Amino acid sequence: MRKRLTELRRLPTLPGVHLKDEIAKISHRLIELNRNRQLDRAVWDKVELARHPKRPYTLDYIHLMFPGFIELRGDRCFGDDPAIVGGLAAYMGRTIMVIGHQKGRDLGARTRRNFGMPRPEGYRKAQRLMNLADKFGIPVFTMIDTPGAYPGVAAEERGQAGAISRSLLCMARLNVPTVALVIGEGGSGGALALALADRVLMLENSIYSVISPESCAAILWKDAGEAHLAAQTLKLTSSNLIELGAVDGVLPEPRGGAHRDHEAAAEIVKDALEDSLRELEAIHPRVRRQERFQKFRRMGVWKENGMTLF
Amino acid sequence: MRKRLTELRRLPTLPGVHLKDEIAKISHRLIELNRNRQLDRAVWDKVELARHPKRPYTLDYIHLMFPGFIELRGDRCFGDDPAIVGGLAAYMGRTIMVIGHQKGRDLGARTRRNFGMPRPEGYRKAQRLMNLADKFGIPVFTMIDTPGAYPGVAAEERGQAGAISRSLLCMARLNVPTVALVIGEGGSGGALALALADRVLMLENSIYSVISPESCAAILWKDAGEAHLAAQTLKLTSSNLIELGAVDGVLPEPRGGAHRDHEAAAEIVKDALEDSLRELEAIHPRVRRQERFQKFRRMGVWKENGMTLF
Amino acid sequence: MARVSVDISRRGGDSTFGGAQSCPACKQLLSSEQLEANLRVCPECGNHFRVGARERVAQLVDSGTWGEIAGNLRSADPLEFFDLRPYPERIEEAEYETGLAEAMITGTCRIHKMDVVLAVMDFSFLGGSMGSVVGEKFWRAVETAIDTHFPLVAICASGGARMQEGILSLLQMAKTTCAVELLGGVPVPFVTVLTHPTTGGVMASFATLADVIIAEPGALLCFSGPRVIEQTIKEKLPDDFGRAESNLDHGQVDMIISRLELKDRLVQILGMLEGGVACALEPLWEEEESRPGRRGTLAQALDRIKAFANPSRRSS
Amino acid sequence: MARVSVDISRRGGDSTFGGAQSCPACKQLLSSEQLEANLRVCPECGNHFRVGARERVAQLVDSGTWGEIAGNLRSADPLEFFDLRPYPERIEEAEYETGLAEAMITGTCRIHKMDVVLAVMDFSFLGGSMGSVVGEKFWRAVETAIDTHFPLVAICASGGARMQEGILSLLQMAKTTCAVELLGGVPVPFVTVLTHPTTGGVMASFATLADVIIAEPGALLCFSGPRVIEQTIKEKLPDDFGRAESNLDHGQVDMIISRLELKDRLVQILGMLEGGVACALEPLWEEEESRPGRRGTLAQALDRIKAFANPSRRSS
Ligand SMILES: [Zn+2]
Ligand SMILES: [Zn+2]
Repeated sequence: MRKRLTELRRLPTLPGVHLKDEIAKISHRLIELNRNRQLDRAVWDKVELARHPKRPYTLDYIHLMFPGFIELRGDRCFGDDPAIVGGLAAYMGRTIMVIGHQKGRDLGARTRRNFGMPRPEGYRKAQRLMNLADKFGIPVFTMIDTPGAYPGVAAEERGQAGAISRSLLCMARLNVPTVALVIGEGGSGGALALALADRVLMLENSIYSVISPESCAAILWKDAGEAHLAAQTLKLTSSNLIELGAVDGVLPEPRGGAHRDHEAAAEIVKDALEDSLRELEAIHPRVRRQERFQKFRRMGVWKENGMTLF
Repeated sequence: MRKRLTELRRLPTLPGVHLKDEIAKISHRLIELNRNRQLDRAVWDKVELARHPKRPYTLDYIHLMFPGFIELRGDRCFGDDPAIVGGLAAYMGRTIMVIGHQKGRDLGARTRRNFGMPRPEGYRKAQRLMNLADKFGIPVFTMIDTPGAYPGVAAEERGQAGAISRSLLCMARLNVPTVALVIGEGGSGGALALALADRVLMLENSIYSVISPESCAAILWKDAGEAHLAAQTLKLTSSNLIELGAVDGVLPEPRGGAHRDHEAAAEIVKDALEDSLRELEAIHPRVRRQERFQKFRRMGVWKENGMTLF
Repeated sequence: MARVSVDISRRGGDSTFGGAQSCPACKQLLSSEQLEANLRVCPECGNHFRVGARERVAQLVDSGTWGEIAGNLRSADPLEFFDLRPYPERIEEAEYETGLAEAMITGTCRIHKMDVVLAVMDFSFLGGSMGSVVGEKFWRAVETAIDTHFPLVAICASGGARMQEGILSLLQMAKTTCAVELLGGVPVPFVTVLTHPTTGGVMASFATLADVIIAEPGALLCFSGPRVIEQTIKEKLPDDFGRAESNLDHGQVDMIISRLELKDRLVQILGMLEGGVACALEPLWEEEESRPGRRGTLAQALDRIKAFANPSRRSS
Repeated sequence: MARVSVDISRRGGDSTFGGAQSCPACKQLLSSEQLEANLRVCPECGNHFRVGARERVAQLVDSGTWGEIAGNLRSADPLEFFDLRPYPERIEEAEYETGLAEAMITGTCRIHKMDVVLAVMDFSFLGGSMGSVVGEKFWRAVETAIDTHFPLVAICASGGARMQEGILSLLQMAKTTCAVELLGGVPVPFVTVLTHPTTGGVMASFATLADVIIAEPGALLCFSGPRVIEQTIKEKLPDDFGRAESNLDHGQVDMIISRLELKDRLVQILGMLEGGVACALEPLWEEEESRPGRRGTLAQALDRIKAFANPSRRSS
């Protein structure tokens, strides 16, 4: 049937022949056949867990993981973006630079923090803090939890694209060890901007995707209602992503999800961070940079001379 | 008489004794005695020459000195400030990065370029271009011609102070040779931001000052009308400044001033730039940086253990 | 991210079909030959129509000097992505319709006799979306530039990341950024030309990381497309939102250059940056550590700089 | 530049006289002893009065640990500056009234047992204006920090450059900036505390070049003072113009810290930055080039970090 559809599509459009309805009908049947409702639900559960309003946020982890935290604010250009928080944290007897998206817990905080959707100032603050960390040999730990960079006119005018690309470049450039952890929603370039790290980890029930399932469904299925199917198709769960080689590790969550036990979740993250840093600090900075480049170089799957390469 | 004044001032203020008038009277006589009307006029002529509306501006020199110029714009954050122009110039068979204040010739250009008073974007553009030059080993040549950084609320909010300080830091940091030339009005921190260079030169009829004579008179003499006297007192002419060791060289201008013959002025600047760069490029970058630091370290005059040190 | 749906109809529509068409800006009727001869710039009003990647190469490159890099790369289907249609079918169709193997072609070439590594994107191939192949092709172009010390020019046109490759398409932003960082370490000059439209993941990675960023007139250049923003703020955006001219005013690009001048200007800019590199590689002091460079190119670079026929000059 | 005329009367007026005074913010009548005991912060409303340099040192420094640096520097009169009064007379008067030799005092000290190089400005000495002596004292403080690897803290309060030294005062901005660059090359942590008011040349040089920038509540922090701007735009500025809180919103400072917490916080921040330095100086790999550092301070730094008694925690 899939072949039939392809053939139909290839037919030259003749006057009077209306294939569109036919194509739509077959497409629809294919979607139905393709759908795995059980998997659908399982994946959507993860999406909802990743967005769960009681899930621990960046500041919760900071609060639980570090005996001391000094927030540093501002991009020194235009503003301070509360959608990204960062600062120096006391960690295992030393200092670490922690930076992460912050969604805000109650309505006031959510509004103030723009639901964790950063503007260019947020990414510029992140760059400033990362460069400060680099100067003093302080490792960088980022937490990712955003629906995406804020789509607004003023944010665009102040260079949202360049703020993200330079955040990526800044992370590529760092000499200190870097660990990124997706703690909730890893949405699009706005998430990736903080995730070009030596180790990229995900919490079990977090998601990480090139586009939100809703937008993907609206664009590709022309139907935002197909978000469940899009979520399944996008392969955005932690188990999908580790399989694709897109992340370096997945951290288990407390039974039922991180929102059920913030302390236990923070303990898991703390242990993982310790392990990652111990590994990374044993490597010479120059080698570590090279390995970082090589890791991201390997991202992607393509065919070359007929062979599929990973 | 000066002593008498000092003594009067030292007297404790007694009820019923009104010394203020007395002090003011003596002060006034002292000012009159101190005033050298001939010098006054000579200095003020320089101030007017430095601000002469037909004086060549940065873009005029660029036009006349370089067979090719590619303007580069924008700070990649907020805007492009036309009060500072910059770009790659073809120069003596190689490339040079030229950056300068631009006042604008006619009324439209003056308004657009804010009379050569930069906002933070201008200084951030300058930093971007200097870093680009540093990356490619391109020498930096700056031309200074501004009444000062723009005093506006929005400019302050976007970090005018930090934009200037980071422009200074950027120039301190460069590995490439740097030459700065005051071509007209070198006004305050807004001028200095582009003048932390290996060689700081002045055109004969340019001025370079910590504050405009008008503002200085208003603050210290409580009378903006004393601008002529303030100008003389501030020692802001090229001959004053070379004597004070504040600049490395003074370039003669065509007879009557640079505005009488733009071509001849440009020729003089070109030769001076060539000489400076030839000298500077013979020095190892690390040594050049150290010499730059040492030069600015020596700026200032103070007394130590009773001896006056320069 | 993947903004394949960016509305491009206003700017010129599909320009690859034969026959006459009317300029969407000035309504002038233009023949295909006329348009092609004028580099797909409307002779009446200067409106820039879209250009396919092959045609762009023909416009820019000295004849007979194009040597394709990584032309044998093809998209795989790592996610077995199926929406209304399977991803491989979309690829096949795009190949069929554009005659291209992917949304970017890369190669070495000469532009006005100057050696350059060139990467050109094509919006008509799945909206110029960046998937694994685009990322890998860009990486190999960078590798070639590092090996040869030829400067790198990327002509961008993209709706964003290729959703059908899921997270792997997002990660091409990280991959191309790492490539730019490696290139900058040499350093080799890197210039991008942002054409209509360049949005999403390409705009938020290598497109905005160049030493010099050039925009074509009227090009839509943004991260989030107008539709996404309109849905967010529930308002119609002004026509000039995100256009090249607005980007210039907001400090995001270095200059806007008409396509009719692009070839000459590109060589001037590259020559200028090269002039710096070349001179910096001929130190007057003794080197302490050996430095990979290419001595002897100074004269070549200087010749280029001297050869400026039409120096750009602006008066106040 | 020289913004000696900045209006400071609103913020607290002269706080060095004895006797009672009323808080300009809440009108509460406060005795001098009361104020001093509370670090010159109004116990009623938290208004921060100005503090002289010596008193600030007493507030911050562990008793008996202050060792002044360059205390024998005095201003010369290179321009033979004479306005309504000769510059040397103004200096003499300032010395007489403040008991200070200049607008900045510098020294080594311990703060909560942590070795620190401290530079403190005093607004009551010719408006905290920066002339040759302030610049040279700052330079020597940096030199000491580089030699000892003690972190540098500068408490700023300044109306700008010292006009009476003409261009030489302007050039102190360049000089102090060069010092900061040298310090950053080591690197040694550098923290500034911006107090009311910090404007002009100090604000546009070392004050805003620190690794961490702290502001005191309500402090006026700007380049151009309100009067200058009012004259330009011919409008009265809002009361919060240029205040610490506005600077925080606009991304120009890292944090606002009450003077009552300053000592504790300073040590936390310096400890954090030191922790990075100390750890980075204990490499797990073999060093290729020798690096000037101070091994063995790791344990010391770690102790400090562990010793955080009152970690700063914020919730959502
Ligand atoms: Zn037209
Ligand atoms: Zn009070």
